[in-house]
Amino acid sequence: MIDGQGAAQTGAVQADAKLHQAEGQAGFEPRILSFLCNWCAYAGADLAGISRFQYPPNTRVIRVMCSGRIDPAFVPRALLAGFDGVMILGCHPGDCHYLSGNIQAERKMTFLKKLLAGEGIGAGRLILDWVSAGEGQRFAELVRDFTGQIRSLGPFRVTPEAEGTLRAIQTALEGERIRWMTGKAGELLEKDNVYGERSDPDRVREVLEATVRDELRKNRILRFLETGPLTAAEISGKLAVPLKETLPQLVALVGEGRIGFEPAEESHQPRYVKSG
Amino acid sequence: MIVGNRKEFGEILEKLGTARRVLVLGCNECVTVCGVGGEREVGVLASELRLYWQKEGQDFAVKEHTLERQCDYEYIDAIRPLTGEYDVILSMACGAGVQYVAEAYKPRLVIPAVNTTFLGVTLEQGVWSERCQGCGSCIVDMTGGVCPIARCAKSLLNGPCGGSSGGKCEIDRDTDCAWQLIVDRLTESGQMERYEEIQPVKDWRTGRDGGPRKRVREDLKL
Amino acid sequence: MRLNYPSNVKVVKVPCTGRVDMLLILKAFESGVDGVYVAGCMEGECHYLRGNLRARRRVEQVKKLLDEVGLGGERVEMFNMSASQGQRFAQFAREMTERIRSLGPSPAKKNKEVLP
Amino acid sequence: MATVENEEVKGGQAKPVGAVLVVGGGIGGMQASLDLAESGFYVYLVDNAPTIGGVMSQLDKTFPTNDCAMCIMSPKLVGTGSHRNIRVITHAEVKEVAGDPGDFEATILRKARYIRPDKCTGCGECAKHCPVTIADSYNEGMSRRAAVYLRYPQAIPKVYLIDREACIGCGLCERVCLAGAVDYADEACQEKIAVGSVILAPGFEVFDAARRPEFGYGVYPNVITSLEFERILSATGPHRSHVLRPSDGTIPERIAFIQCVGSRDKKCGNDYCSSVCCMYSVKEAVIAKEHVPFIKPTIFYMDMRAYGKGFDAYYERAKADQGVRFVKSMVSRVRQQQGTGNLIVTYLDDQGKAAEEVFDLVVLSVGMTTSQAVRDTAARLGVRLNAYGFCETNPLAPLATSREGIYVCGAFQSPKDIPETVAQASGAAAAAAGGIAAGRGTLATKKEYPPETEVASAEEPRIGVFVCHCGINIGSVVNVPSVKEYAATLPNVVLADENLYTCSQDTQEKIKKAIQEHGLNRVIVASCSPRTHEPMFRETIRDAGLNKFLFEMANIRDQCSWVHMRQKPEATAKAKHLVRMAVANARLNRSLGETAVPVAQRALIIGGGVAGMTAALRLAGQGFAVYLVEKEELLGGNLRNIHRTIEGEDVQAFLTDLIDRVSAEPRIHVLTGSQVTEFGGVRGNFTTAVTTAPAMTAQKIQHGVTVVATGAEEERPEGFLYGEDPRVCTQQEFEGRLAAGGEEAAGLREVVMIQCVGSRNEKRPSCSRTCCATALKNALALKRLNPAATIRVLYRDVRSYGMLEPYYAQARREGVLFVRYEPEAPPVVAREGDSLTVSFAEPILQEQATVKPDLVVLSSATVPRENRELANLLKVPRTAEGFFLEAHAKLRPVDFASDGIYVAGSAHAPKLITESVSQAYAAVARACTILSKENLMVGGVVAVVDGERCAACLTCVRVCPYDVPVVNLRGEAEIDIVKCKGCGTCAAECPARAIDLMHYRGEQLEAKIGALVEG
Repeated sequence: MIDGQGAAQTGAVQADAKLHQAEGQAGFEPRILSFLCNWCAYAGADLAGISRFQYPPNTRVIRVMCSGRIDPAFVPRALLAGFDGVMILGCHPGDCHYLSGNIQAERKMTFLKKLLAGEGIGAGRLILDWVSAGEGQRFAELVRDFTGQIRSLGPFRVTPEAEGTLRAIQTALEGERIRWMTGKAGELLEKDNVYGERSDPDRVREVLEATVRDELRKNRILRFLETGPLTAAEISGKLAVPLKETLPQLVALVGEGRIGFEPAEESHQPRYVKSG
Repeated sequence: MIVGNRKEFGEILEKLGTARRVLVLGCNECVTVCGVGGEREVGVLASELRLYWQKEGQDFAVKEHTLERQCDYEYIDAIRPLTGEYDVILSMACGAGVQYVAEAYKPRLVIPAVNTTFLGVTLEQGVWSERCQGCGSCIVDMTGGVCPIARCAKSLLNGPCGGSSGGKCEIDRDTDCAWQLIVDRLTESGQMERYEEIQPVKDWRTGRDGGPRKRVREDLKL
Repeated sequence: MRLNYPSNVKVVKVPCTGRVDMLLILKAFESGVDGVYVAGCMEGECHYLRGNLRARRRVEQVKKLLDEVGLGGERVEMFNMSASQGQRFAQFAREMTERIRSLGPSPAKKNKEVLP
Repeated sequence: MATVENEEVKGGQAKPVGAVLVVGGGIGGMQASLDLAESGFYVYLVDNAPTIGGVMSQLDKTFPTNDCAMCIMSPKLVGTGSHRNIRVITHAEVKEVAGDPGDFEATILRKARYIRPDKCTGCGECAKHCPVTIADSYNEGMSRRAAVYLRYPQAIPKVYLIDREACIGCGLCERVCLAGAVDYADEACQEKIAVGSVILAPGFEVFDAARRPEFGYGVYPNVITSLEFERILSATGPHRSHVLRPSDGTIPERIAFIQCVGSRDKKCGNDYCSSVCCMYSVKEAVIAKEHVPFIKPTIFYMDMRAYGKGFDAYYERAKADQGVRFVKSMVSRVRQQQGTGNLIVTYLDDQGKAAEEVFDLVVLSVGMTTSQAVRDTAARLGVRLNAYGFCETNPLAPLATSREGIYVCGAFQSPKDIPETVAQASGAAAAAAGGIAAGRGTLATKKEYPPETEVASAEEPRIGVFVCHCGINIGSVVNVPSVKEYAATLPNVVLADENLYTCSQDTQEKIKKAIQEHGLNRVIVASCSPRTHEPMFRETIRDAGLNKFLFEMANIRDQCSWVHMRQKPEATAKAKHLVRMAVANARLNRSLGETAVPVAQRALIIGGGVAGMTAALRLAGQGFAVYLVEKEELLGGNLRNIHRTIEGEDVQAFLTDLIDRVSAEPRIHVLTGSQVTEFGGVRGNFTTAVTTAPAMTAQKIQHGVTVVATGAEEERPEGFLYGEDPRVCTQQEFEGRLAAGGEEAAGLREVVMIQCVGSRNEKRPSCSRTCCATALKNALALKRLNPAATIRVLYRDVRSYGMLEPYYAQARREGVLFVRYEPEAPPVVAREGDSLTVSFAEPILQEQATVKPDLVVLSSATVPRENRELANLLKVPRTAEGFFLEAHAKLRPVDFASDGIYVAGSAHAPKLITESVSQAYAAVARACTILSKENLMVGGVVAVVDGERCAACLTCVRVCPYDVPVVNLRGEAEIDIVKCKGCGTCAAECPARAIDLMHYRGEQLEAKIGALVEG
């Protein structure tokens, strides 16, 4: 659910990115999507231009009013659309035009990076950094470095597995519960909770991570089961998560009525199927 | 009571031919009790007909009605206004009822939907068994209360035939040999001497062999 | 449990499947439904002792009648389930819907009683 | 002599408070509450848990009938939750009970729930959104739930709560709750309530299996407790009844059950037997095998204690037909196999050698214990506990605690199964009511209604339809406004409206107003399930003067929006169909009258033994006249043959006192030497003819209830030289001889007792239940009189259940020898010259042994007294062994299927005195639900006969499961509306279609079906 502007713009650059997919490894030119905040990073990029600082042509820019606007779900969407990396640049901490948008962005992206790393996509394809309106030079350097980094990582191949994982991440991030938590976590860490007490920050982080991880794994399991019934061991293998962490997800999905068991009389290894 | 069987649906359809305005007529006496021609069975048959003709895409009119009795003229006469609207009357009564309705509504076609089978009793819910053939001269006092005419396949009057074995009839292994029953009952009641008495040759004139029967009771006549 | 099952299943509540009359099932077909199933307590667990057993016999009889008139006895079925078996209910609903779908619409829908 | 019966409040003071506090809302607490509320008392039911239902709500099936636990319990849940004279206070504890019997003041602490019960609709949106997940205790930690939760889907009250420990305070639940039920400012609050009596029914918790480290619970994932396995088997369990083991989610083939974990265990301090584990293990093994035929269950046990009614048959079936393997051996330890997660079980085989066997799953049959919280409550209330933490009671007054006015029932009294808990709960209700009988009806209220508006069936229907959004539960799937508009177009609908929550209080007012303003004479609510909400809406329209049968519901949530979430247009179309069906039906709904039938407020009790006399005294104590009919010349029954209880109470003194009190009670009419010769009528109004010897004078008695307490007796044994040699006697005879004096005992050098004589065989498959205890009692008595005597007890299983187990341990300590025999090789009693010999297989030496005892004592079976004729007169059923058969083995242990007739004592099955007393009280409580009413309301959903059309074919007479229809003198079937339960089977089969079921008339059902396919 990318709304309004963001959606239209990612859509527009998508076609461009698709083209290069055909190019293959040989003459690999990374395709990078950048989100720049209006007040600092975008101004910094303009300054790089005014100052004629040179940087590689691999990035396409979408201007947003604040880095806080970046929905974590944009990132898997961009990767699915064919980009090799995503760069988010905002104001330096303390300089945010909207007070704390950049801090919120940092929290969200740290969390997202953890997620991408944990699910086998890798955190290296996403960067969040700060560029002030006066740092044209720094902007050019960041683009250069990140392009190099992506070049060394190689093209991002949307294999069926990667696609499954990214779609699962995207679905998870778009769920109301997680959107609320990703949005609310910062407030919970800084302010009193609904009971007028301060929540334990570790616990809040833990809940947030567990919520997203569970949601994500459940979505991935549902995707696996679209192609046919699987045993718990097979699902665990596909998830690359130990069986004892996989089983609770299966229990939850069975409880929600989203998966069930394949009717079989004699098998010791029950196979799970998606519910109709 | 009189016990019957519903005819096969196919046979009923065949008998109906091209008739599509049908009055299904039940009887609230014996055939209701033996679950073959009461209001419920009328409903079932009518429903079957409707479903069939609906399926065949044909036009039809099926009316359900159940009389108190189809063997009394007054009851039959009460539906005279109804009958005019239908091509046939499909009677679910016993043979007597079917005929009496046919007599009353000459020349309208009256079709039986039931095969009348026997005079019998309810053994248990849903199970009936023959007990009487209406021979016109009853001797069950001599035979331990078991009628050898109705219950012996051969209607033997003086003991079993050679086919009785293990208390069962040679015609059908599930049927008790009537004479076994008779002997058992006479033994139980200490009346075995009756078994020794030879029954004379049966005078079948009181039964069907004497032609159609009629009974008149002068004192009751108007 | 919010289990999903097809929306073409509509329920008529009765105190006990023992109340389900053969005529009711036939009437349902007359009014144009494509299939009927009777869902009762597990055998031996009837709240009214044995209503579900009676209902099963009647369903068997209706199957015969439907075969006779050419609608097919498979259009009617008896299922047993307990109050905690929501999953089973949904499963039967799906199974029955699938069965009826493969049988196609009831042929008895073609016509209504029209003669005056 | 123990007369611990303290029900009667000493006279002369002000009226006692007509309310009772019941602590614990499990099956026992619910039963006690319902019985009390139905007999004119107000009940406060306090439960620690956020919902009532107790442990039974977690069970899958129940033995020995394999009934679904939730199915049979949910009517009680709903009944308790909706009873106007029961106030359910959940998530609360009793802090203090001050004052005296008849006039207590209890302090209740209600913990914060953070969800307002008056606003929560139970829709579950909060839990769906809550980001927190934690282990779900309902599934014994095998699944996870949100921090805001409902303990189980059928919970009563259906009100969510926030687990404050788990909640992080993010506020999402408040945001998604459209009912505005979330209240983070909620606080714990104390409340003081006035009650006359208190019943403690707090139940048990299972033994912590980690205290037996040798079994590896908590260390090896595939070692689980029986309650966890119960959840695995359940349809609402973690795997939706698929049997999967925890380590890898595969289906275990070899399952071992280890018995007596935390029971019969001195090391843990639990010397008692938990009474239920043998049976639930057999049940779990059988059910697991039903689920997965290749499962091979093995039960490792010490003694198979299948002592209850029908239990042995269940056990034998499991053994012989259902492939459950039984190994008599205690397991010494469990280890995990490297790599596979399988478990190696070490035990002693039948040769006495250590054996090892590999299993895929091990289930520990954990026993019952009292939780710390309950111990604390008992301490606060000043109620003494016994050495094992169960409530201290006297065997002759098992329902009274150490504090006057406070009663006990269920597993807190001692470990017990469901039917015994239910019986004891009813018993506790009778005890609690006994002391405050004068307060009956002072606090319990009857609702007053405005007069009903006449709605003639010919009157044009004016229907109001209220379509509910149920927050977003319906509205987010079904297009509610379009359903409403559609409803308005249907015939006879004069008003269609929509509500956010139709069940809210203000909407009820709105509906009432609409009835007046629009002259509605039918009301339809299209919302959730009539199973939960119909009673409330019926109440609403009744308040507005409409007959409750003029209400109709369309279930567009549970059976539409919730199950077609992904097919919104189809769901909307279906909702319209459902509303159309409801309208078609409502047009034909008629006002149905309920008739008041006066109750003869007197009881007839048949049998003057301990059960009959106890029941008579308790009923009289509650102010009802009682006719006590005894066949013999003397009261007392089998109690006359018993001298001491195993605990040492003087039974004869108890009996004398009982007889004295019965004779002195003016409300009890004792008819000895009398028999019932005719019986007729229905609950509330029976007429019985009693004939009294020697003159054989006959009298007719009008009474409202009947209690059958005809008892049982020791069977005269066959074989074993009984009756041929004076040195062979029965246990009861031996008891008599011991009681007569010690001289004989002093001379007894060696005694052999033979158990199961005439029980557990083909002729009588049941266990006689009490003989093991009697043998232990007599063996211990003999040891007291003559410590040198050698006593051998030849047994099959020692069934010293519950608190009898310590006596078994004591007997072994005192040197009583227990030798097990197999039914295939029973002991042989013979004469060799002058001496008596007993030869038997000696299992340890593995050879035939012969002893020459001075006395052989036979533990002969307990058989019912002659009762066939009585059963025929009363038209009540008996088991194959001649004991009376109750209405339901689990939940109606003292009721017969025919209302108003109850069974108590050994007439039901063999029983100890203490159990007969409990059951007699139970019968009293059940009887009072009828006797306390001046009138019974009958009618409503019942079958009616159109005599004109009736062919008197007898079909209805034969198919009615309750034998209600009769063909009357006019030759027409007649159905007594007092007896009819409204199943409709007769209506569906009447060949003349002369019978119809009111409110579900053929015409109505046909109209519904017709509406289904129109348009």
